[in-house]
Amino acid sequence: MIATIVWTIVIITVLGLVLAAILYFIAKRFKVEEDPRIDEVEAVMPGANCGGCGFAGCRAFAEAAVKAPNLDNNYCPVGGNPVMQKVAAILGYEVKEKLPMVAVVRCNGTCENRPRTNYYDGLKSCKVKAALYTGDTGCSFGCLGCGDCVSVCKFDAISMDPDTGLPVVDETKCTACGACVKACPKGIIELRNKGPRNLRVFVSCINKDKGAVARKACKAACIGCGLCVKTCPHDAITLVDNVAYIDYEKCKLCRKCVAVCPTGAIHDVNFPKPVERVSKQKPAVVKTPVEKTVKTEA
Amino acid sequence: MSHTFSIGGIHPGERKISRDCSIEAMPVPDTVYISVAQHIGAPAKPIVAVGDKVVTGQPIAEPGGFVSAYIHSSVSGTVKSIGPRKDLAGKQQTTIEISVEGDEWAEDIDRTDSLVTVIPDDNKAILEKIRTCGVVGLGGATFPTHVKLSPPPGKKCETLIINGCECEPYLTSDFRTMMEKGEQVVVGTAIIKQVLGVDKAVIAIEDNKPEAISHMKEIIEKLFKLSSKFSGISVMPMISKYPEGGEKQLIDAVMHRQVKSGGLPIDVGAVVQNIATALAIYDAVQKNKPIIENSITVTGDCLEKQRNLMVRVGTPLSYIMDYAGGIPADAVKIISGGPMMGKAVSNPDAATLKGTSAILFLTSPQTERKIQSQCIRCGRCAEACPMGLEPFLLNKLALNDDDEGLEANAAQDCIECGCCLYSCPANIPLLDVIRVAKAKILGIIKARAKAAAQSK
Amino acid sequence: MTMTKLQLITKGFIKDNPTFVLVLGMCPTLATTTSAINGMSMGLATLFVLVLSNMAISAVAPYVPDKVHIPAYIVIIATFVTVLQFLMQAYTPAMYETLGLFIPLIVVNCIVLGRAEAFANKHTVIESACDGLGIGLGFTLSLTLLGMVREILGTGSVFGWKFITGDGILAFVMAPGAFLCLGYLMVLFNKLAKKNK
Amino acid sequence: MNRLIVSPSPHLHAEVSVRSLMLDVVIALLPAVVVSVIFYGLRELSVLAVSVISCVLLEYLITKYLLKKQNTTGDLSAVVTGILLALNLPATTPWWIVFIGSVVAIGVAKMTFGGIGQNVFNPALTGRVFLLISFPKYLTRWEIPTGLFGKGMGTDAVSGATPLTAIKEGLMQGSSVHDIMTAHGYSYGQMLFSNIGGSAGEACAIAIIIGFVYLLLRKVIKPYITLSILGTVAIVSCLFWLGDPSRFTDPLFNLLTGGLLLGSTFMATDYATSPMSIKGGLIFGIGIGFITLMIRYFGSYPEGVSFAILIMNSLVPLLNRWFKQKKYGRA
Amino acid sequence: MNEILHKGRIVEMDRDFTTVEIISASACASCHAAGLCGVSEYTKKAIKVPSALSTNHHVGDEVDVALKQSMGNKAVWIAYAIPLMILMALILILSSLHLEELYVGLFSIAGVAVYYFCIFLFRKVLAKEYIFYIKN
Amino acid sequence: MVLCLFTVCLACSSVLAAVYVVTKAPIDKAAAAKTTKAIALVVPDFDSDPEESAVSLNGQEMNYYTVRKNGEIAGYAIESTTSGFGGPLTLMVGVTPDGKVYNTSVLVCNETPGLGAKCLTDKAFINQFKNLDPAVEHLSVKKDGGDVDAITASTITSRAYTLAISNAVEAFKNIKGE
Amino acid sequence: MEYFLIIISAIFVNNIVLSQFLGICPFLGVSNKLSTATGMSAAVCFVITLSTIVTYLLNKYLLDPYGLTFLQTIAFILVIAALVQTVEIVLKKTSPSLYQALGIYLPLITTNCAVLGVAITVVTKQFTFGDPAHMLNLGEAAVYAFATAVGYGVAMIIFSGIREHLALNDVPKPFRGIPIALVTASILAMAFMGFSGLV
Ligand SMILES: Cc1cc2nc3c(=O)[nH]c(=O)nc-3n(C[C@H](O)[C@H](O)[C@H](O)COP(=O)(O)O)c2cc1C
Ligand SMILES: Cc1cc2nc3c(=O)[nH]c(=O)nc-3n(C[C@H](O)[C@H](O)[C@H](O)COP(=O)(O)O)c2cc1C
Ligand SMILES: Cc1cc2nc3c(=O)[nH]c(=O)nc-3n(C[C@H](O)[C@H](O)[C@H](O)COP(=O)(O)O)c2cc1C
Ligand SMILES: Cc1cc2nc3c(=O)[nH]c(=O)nc-3n(C[C@H](O)[C@H](O)[C@H](O)CO)c2cc1C
Ligand code: SF4
Ligand code: SF4
Ligand code: SF4
Ligand code: SF4
Ligand code: FES
Repeated sequence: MIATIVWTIVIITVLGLVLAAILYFIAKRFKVEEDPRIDEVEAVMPGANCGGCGFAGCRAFAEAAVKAPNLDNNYCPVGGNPVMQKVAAILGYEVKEKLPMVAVVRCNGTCENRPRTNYYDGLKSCKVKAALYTGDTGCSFGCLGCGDCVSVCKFDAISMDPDTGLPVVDETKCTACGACVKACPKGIIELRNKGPRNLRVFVSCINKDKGAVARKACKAACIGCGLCVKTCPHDAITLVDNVAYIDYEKCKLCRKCVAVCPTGAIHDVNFPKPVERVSKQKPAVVKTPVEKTVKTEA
Repeated sequence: MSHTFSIGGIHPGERKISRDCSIEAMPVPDTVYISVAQHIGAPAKPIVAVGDKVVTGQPIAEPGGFVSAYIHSSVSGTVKSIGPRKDLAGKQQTTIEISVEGDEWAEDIDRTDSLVTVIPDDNKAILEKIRTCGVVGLGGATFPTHVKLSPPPGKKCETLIINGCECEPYLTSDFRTMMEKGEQVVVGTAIIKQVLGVDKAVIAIEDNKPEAISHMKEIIEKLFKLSSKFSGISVMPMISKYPEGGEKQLIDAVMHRQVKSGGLPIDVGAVVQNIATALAIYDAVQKNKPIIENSITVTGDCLEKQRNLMVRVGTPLSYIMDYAGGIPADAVKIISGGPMMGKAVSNPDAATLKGTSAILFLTSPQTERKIQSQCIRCGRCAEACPMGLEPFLLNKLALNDDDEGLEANAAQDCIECGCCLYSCPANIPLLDVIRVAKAKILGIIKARAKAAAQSK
Repeated sequence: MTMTKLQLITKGFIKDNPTFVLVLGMCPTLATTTSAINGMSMGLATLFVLVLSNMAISAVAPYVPDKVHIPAYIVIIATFVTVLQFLMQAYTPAMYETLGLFIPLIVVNCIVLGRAEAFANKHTVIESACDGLGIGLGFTLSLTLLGMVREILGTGSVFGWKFITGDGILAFVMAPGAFLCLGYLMVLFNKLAKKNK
Repeated sequence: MNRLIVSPSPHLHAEVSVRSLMLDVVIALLPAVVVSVIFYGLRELSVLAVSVISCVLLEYLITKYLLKKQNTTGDLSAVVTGILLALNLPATTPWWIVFIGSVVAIGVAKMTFGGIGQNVFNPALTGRVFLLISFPKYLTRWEIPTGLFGKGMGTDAVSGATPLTAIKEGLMQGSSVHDIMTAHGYSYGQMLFSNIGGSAGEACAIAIIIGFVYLLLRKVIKPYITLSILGTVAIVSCLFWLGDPSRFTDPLFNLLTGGLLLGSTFMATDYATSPMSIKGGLIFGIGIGFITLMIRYFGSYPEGVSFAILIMNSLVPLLNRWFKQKKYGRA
Repeated sequence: MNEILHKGRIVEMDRDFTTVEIISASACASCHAAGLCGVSEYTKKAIKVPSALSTNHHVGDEVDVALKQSMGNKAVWIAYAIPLMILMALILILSSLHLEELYVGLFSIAGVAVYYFCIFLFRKVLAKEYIFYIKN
Repeated sequence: MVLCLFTVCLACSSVLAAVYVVTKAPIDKAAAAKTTKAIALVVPDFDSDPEESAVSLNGQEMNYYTVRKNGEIAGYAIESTTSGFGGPLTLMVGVTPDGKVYNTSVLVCNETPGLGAKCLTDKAFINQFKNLDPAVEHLSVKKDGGDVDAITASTITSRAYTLAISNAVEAFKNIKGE
Repeated sequence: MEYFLIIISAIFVNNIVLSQFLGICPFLGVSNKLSTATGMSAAVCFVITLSTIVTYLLNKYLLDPYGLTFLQTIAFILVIAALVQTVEIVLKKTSPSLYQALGIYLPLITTNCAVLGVAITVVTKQFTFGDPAHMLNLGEAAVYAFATAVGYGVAMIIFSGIREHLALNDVPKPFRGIPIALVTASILAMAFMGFSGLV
């Protein structure tokens, strides 16, 4: 009995020490120097791993943020400023406030505005369709309606409106990750400033055709008439290749351009009252298909 | 003894219903619209200005690069505009619009029907003729012929294959060309043979065109008696199977060699030219006539009268359709080209190009895609693929964005023949997906090659 | 983000359930759940080792240099496992026989060493005990659940109480049934867990 | 001009559809179904009915309520599964066991993997093997064929052994193959045209061969897999048999008994669970043939086709990976 | 194609070598339970890649370090398969000689040790062969 | 560091040794109880420790235990192995000094669950062998002309079971003969 | 013949994963790519065989003579841990490039209960081929360990093939990953039951 006890102790101790010696070498070889802040940062990240920040995932972002000298180039579009504040607090950096962004669809070629010229019968994919031809309407710039943007959105923020055949962005869900922007073969979706109290004005068309051609293809097309450019008191609008573009940094939301646009190509969203239209003609916009209006928390 | 290629292939039916209609010249329209992007490679650069008077056969655009081609006016008249116009897919292409006034031809063109069998000896001059006459491959790819006929140094052509397979259902313009202009085709063949310096030329014709086979055999025999320049040309009957006329498949069938992935036919000592291209070469070299017209099959089961028409380049499709009696009431799809590889027309106002070979009308039951279900892994697509690929796998890899897998499984080798999509019982749009994936992979390969070249 | 002791104990039930969520310790989970009672015994055995080793490790952790903590922990854990073996052999020999190989294998159960490394290492004895209790209870619960399902389907009884005459679906007490039940339970569990959230 | 359809090429499509293929399989199975009903009577009919109806119903319910996908029952693949499952069970199987088999076949082996074409294992066989393991009492009781108007649904059916079971049992007692065969009075003619005990589908070899020829003519299946299975069984059993004819059964016996013909014609050729390339198919077949014989000769189960097919099913992804058809221009 | 990829980040670059830190080389580290299971050693390993093969990258870039699959297979072969065969062969041969089991066992293990020593002697050759390179 | 590990090892091994010492007695008792329990199941009441010995039958060694009550031999528990459907089937067969089978229990069974494995649970089958007099009843299954009702669809197992018992009875005769 | 039976039994009839339930965690964790699965299998084979031999000797020449078999658990785990680490060090010292190429597999093996499971089985299990009370000798122990590990490799490789295939299919969302792997393992286990009785 005593022998058993002694042997027990001897064997275990010797084995333990041999093992320890070996493990000691190992441990010396790879010391894991992990910055504990990486875990902390990762913990405050949204965890969507969407890649919207340009890194492989939230952890990769956290590592990059910890390593970087400041946070200028690291911004999580999904978490937005609140998350970045937290990250900054952990790391002791300043964050530049970024204006919240949202995806907008710059096409107003609803079924009514844009008469169909043919039917597409291939794989329901904008990419495939775009590679084949310009689409089933006369407009060769507009939305193809197969919803590539819808399927890439990880946040369920885009859906196809069956009435208009156009995608609709739910601005409460959109995190401005930009996945849809990349997915659209037509370059229709743009990330824009969300705007004060979610008020925005933008040109919902990218048709570069000459006015007459554009108009024939779509009632709501921007025809490049330049009225808005002349009207805008803040020099926010430029006209290139027959389309107007409103620079959101300069736009003061006066909506004068909306009033003069003869085709209703300029959209104003979330404004409480519609603007008085100057042109006699009924605007082509039947319903505002671009954004779901939401109650905003100031 | 008929020959055929060794991998895959399908029998989509022949439907050569316009085979007995001889080629008739179609009246010249009031206006033609000639695109400067009629060939593979850089678009041509217009050399005329708005308001210029032009005559038929006069060059109106010059090559925009090494792989590019001359373009000639197909009518006489005044240049009305030069600017963007929609092609048959609705894309804007720079187009020269010419309103037709009379039918005055450039003087040096020999417009007689006489057969010129004496072939000039100066190969350089011949190539120059081919170049200045804007000859491009008429078998589908419209690759500038003079480039193809100048193999890079070190590469030697051993066999010239003249592609008379016309393996697509419905198409008959090559067949009619062989029947009506067989002599010219053979002389064209002899010219290519001489330019390439090969001893052997094979005219490959599918055995569903027995008349053409015997007719061409007779002509070769006849011409062989005239001159030794016509020696070494033979006719090879091919088993009717789609895509027998595919360049790679044809080389496999005729020479039992396979072009390596990413390689060119010349790597295995082959040059393939279409029947109509051979005719165009004859016209260019012997008659000084550039490509200003081509034969187009106008067909479809729903069409009352089938036709093979000789049409000036740049004629609006709608004009041809009106001439042929308008669009049939039950036609839902108009295809430029054959039903397997042709392009569906979304803009009937688009004009013909040099390479336009057919206008085909299909009805809804013939063409409409059936509801797609899940892949049942029946293997029919893989069995049909003439490149030995696994379309079902490529489809899944593409949907999973697995670029490495796509490249490893040779998505870049797809020749877009459509055999897979045709065969799939689950109606999976295989080729739709693979085509996009192939483009992506080719882009990656190209970028990689470029990077490798840079780092050297 | 520190958790209360209660949270520590309950987190293993759903949120960090070692079987259905973390997918750890699969071997005993599959092998010993031929009946509810076997599953439960295995769970309790693991719980025993987990709690004691967690406590012991958190007690000695401050004095064990970093470099040798793995061997030290292995020794500690193996000791408790062997103690468990002695106790079971002495007082529940039948159950010891049934669970067989899987009792000594508790040593290599990822859960045990994992908790030692990830938790006990850095926490107090009490907290570590709670943590071990929580994870161990979670493990016990899911093993019992799995054992119950397999027993019901496989033999038509629960905890040995037979409620149908005749046989059950025998495959469920055999290897295929183990995998099958675990697979479907995992889906079901995660669905319910998500709904509860 | 707005009725024009535009789509990528090709613009023509072959006539076959999933439904037409499955319909062909059902037609090819009809001889075996008819023969089994003739031999085993109404009970077999009820097994078939329960199996087919529950397979189809389960697929419908699962696609509709659990997966919320497009309904796929119209493609008839569940009907094929149902028929094959039924043909693999004894006619005496109680209806609730058949139902459990369908649940495993459709619910577990097919729909869990995502439905038609996605499954790794043959659904009908998974169902059958599950039942064999779970209810050996019912699955090892074979009824002597009694004919269409023989005994009804009663309990007093005469139960007997299948030839393979008889052989296995006899060998265990130390008899020789020849003695067992003569004791039971088995003849090859009987095996070809029926009247031996076994699952309904193996009752009559001729009926299955007719189905095989039909499938070949309709180009639904390729002969490689089936023939390589049969060839392997023939050759390997021949070797064993020549070695010791008292312990090992002869090739013809092996070809005609058990579910070998049924399995190699209808189950090993299932698209989703067999290799794509010819070479892969040959190896697949050889594997099935070999494993089947090993189980028959040395294992404790008298019959091994089902297991052999399932085991080789699991290798299909690897076979597909390692044995691809030759690509053009790639040595 | 046929490569084993490791995600890594460049930590150092000089004219000859680019040092890449492999972030999740261990399958464990990317495992869902990594946080819980301390044994899985979330290791960072530095791998040196010839700089010539990694054009236009910068310190901090996330890159894929690739090892040719055939190389990976060969590595597995050299490190495990061959010693395993040696071990089995020795055990079987020696035990068929009816030696005392202790010696059979010790000799076999010694055989493996000798094998590893041989690898040690050839380490230069191996080092050349197992080149890692940076992808994209 | 070494010291620390040393301490841990020392502590642990001491704990182990201590627990070992404490539990040694109960463990040995439990192990002994296991055999005794198996024996007690198949023989009549006894008060002695079972005596283990072996007997050979047709060249095969068979283990058996002799138990006594008040010094008198109360019975023999004979381990008997035959081959069943799924492998060896080992029984403990209790035989009373007058040569009757007192009871049987299964030690090793690899039979198919639901079929042969019923020999562990099927009361009707097992009870046939309680207090069975081999002189009166014919020890083989009905199919082979004996008196034993086989388990449904498991003739092979039943045969093996029966054979094991009759082997034990034969062995008993040898024991007696010695 | 004995060896042959051991091999068939260990690979097919009593497959370590599909019927003995050992080493399931890495089996589920590392079997999603064929290349990793192959590497892992080779590593496991080597480690299982080597450590079985060592623990066998330890048991026979150290524990058994001194009546210490109750220390098996603790002694074996220590030896195995040390052994795995030794291999790692040896590899690292001898050929750093080799080591870099393999780094993935080693840490996984330490937590693999298959290694300890086989080591314990070998010294406790009685094999019933012929003689019911026969304990394995060293040669048989090595063959048994090797064959068991090959069985692990076979299961792993088959499985990785299936999982790579499943990754391309649309398995219903809740089943993706581990659950479908378990269902697959279930059917595979059923199929492997066909081998029962082979030895
Ligand atoms: C981008 C490109 C480059 C080519 N370069 C050559 C060349 O250098 N020499 C040559 O003989 N053919 C060349 N070809 C022609 C092809 O070999 C082939 O004849 C042509 O694509 C027509 O084939 P298809 O109608 O089967 O598509 C080239 C084709 C393409 C598309
Ligand atoms: C699938 C497929 C089918 C083809 N079928 C034909 C055909 O039937 N006849 C033909 O002349 N060219 C056919 N081609 C084009 C040939 O590959 C090749 O481009 C042509 O013969 C080269 O001659 P060219 O440069 O004179 O056009 C086909 C190409 C593909 C990809
Ligand atoms: C999967 C399977 C397992 C079996 N297991 C057993 C068994 O454990 N015991 C047995 O005696 N027979 C077993 N058998 C054999 C059959 O049940 C055989 O038909 C039976 O032993 C003889 O039938 P009978 O007992 O009704 O006369 C098995 C057969 C199969 C197919
Ligand atoms: C030739 C052929 C054989 C088939 N064999 C089977 C079979 O053995 N078992 C089965 O469940 N379904 C079978 N099916 C039906 C169907 O393909 C099967 O359910 C798929 O496995 C579902 O993915 C078969 C279908 C065809 C076309
Ligand atoms: S709508 Fe576009 S930008 Fe907004 S979350 Fe979705 S994908 Fe990202
Ligand atoms: S916005 Fe772009 S991606 Fe979205 S449906 Fe329209 S074309 Fe497609
Ligand atoms: S389209 Fe491409 S993938 Fe499809 S059959 Fe043709 S070559 Fe093969
Ligand atoms: S033909 Fe269609 S269903 Fe058949 S394997 Fe190919 S993709 Fe799948
Ligand atoms: S590997 Fe066996 S429990 Fe994890």
